[in-house]
Amino acid sequence: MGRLPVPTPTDVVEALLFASDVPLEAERIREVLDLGDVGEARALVDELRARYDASSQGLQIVEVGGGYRMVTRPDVAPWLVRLARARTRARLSRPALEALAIVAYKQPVSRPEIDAVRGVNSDAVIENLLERRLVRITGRKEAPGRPYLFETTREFLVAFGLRDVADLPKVEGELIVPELAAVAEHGQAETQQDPGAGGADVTTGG
Amino acid sequence: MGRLPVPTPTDVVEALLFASDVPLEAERIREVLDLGDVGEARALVDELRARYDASSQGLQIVEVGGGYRMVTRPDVAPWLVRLARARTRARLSRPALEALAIVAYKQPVSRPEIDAVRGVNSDAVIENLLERRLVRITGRKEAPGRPYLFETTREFLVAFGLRDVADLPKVEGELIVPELAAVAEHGQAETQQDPGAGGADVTTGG
Amino acid sequence: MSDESPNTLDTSRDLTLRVGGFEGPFDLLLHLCRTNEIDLTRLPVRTITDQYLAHLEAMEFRDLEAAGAYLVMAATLIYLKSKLLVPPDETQEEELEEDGLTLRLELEARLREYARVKALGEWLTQREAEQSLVWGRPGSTLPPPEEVPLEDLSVHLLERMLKRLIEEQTRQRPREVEPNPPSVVERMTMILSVLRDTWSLLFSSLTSGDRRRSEIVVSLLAVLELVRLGRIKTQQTELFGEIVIERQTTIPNGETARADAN
Repeated sequence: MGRLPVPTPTDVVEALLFASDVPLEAERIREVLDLGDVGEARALVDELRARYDASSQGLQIVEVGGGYRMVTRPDVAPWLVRLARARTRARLSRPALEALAIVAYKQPVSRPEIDAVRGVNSDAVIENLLERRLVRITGRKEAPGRPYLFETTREFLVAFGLRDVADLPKVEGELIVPELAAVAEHGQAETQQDPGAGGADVTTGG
Repeated sequence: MGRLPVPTPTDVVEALLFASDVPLEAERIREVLDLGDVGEARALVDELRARYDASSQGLQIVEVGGGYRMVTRPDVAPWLVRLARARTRARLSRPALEALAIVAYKQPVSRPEIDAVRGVNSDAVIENLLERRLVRITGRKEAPGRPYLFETTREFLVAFGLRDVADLPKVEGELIVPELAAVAEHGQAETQQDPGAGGADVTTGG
Repeated sequence: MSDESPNTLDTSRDLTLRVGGFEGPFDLLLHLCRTNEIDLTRLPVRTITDQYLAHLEAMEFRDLEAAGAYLVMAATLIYLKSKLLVPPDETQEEELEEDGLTLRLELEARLREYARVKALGEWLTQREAEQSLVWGRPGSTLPPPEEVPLEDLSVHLLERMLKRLIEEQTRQRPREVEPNPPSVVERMTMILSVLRDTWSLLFSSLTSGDRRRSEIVVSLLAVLELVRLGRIKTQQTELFGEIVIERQTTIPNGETARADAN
């Protein structure tokens, strides 16, 4: 077997993305590869992405949570569901999504404020969101009672396929839902045949 | 962005290997893809392997433990180590060092006592020290709430190049650990042989 | 909506099929508005109150707390309705006296806010579904953190830390770690400040997360004092049930806006 040539920077980026369980920032790639600037790192990722788009219908590179990730393409989801019957992930309940929506667009926001918007007590759902690491405590509000303030996490961005919170629909006045630009880019996942409660992999690693 | 064609069986195998956390047996691949026999599954893997050997120096398909796995190539290992290093903060924060100093000089010591000396809540930093295995839980203090007691570990000695905690530099003056309400005993608290709190990897939670 | 006959009670009966499917009083209210194609900036108090109450009658509640939230809204609506001026003849829009107007504006604003949150929640649901079709690697294959050696450790760092701690101790009295339980006055201020943002809150939310008896006692004293001063009202629909705290609607002239969140 002939010895393979030294890996190219693109190959290294491929391995880094594969091995990392959290989104990999361009800056990290720059650092690890000793590149001159972040632009070079982005260019390498783009090159790799083009290679995957050309040769693989199984995997893709997406930009999410402030970094890059290697993930499966939606088209192969049905087979993965068959593979991973056990690894299904419970979807969030409607109240939890509602509370999450409030945190997402008003962050940082305190529990009394969340309660006020929803008109009901949100203790249990916030507990749930904390457990799933979709939100976290970011401090205390300088208000009487000093309630905790919550904000969304990187896990949240990953779980919902967002590059950053700016990808969220604008909510001034009426809710303006962007033309799901991000979705289109990340591989248009029409929720075709719903393969049950398929599990997005948002394991926290460790 | 044009819609991609339906994934080929090789693409599906690629995604399966990528998403699986255990080696994937040929039989399992046959089952998931509804193939006629295991030979077909093997042929698909071989095809995929050839594709990776031709186009990627970052990843490869290997046969291990009675199944197939997608792994990084040995040649890229140095960069993975650099990534791991870059990702974990290779330095202890000041609060962490402060807490560690208290544990080092006053062990065994409980979290409320560390809090009392530092004047702030030390949950997070202790969590960090536990993760790093620089401290461990050695028992519970016979005081209200029966808080865990912490001591330094062998890894601590190695990391700081000490043979023994007695090798710690002598410091003039005495650090006073404030008396907790109704502490049962003065000075050295009796270290309970609590079966539940034996290991270093018992986290304090929270 | 103004030419809608106010007598829509019987049609609202048909809506009760979703009983229990609401996430709270705002959800129900929004549902009623949507079903009746009501403009969220011009809430017809009479119609909406009647429909809301009709719905409420048909609902079953799992727990008192949930019921409490719905009842507070009911109370608000009834209050609003009582503030309607001259019995409106069929052709005219209802008019509210000043108090009521303020309250209605606030209600509308909060309803619109809830509508936005709900829309965002639905958007998130869709994203969640899309993302469930995508898998990442099941875990990191990088060396675990504890195997990454720490840099720059030296015992001198520990020594310096300890010296500083000792110096600090000699310079000052031992510091308080746990804050004292808040005073009654503090708690009163807090309640009033929360009630500036919302018109009601549950007693349990004052103490939730902290079940220390002193907290509860202080909160209770604060509530009692505020009731005595006529700043708030309380309701307890059942013995040992949830206490609902509402502000007294004697709003000093025209102070309507919610205090800014930050």
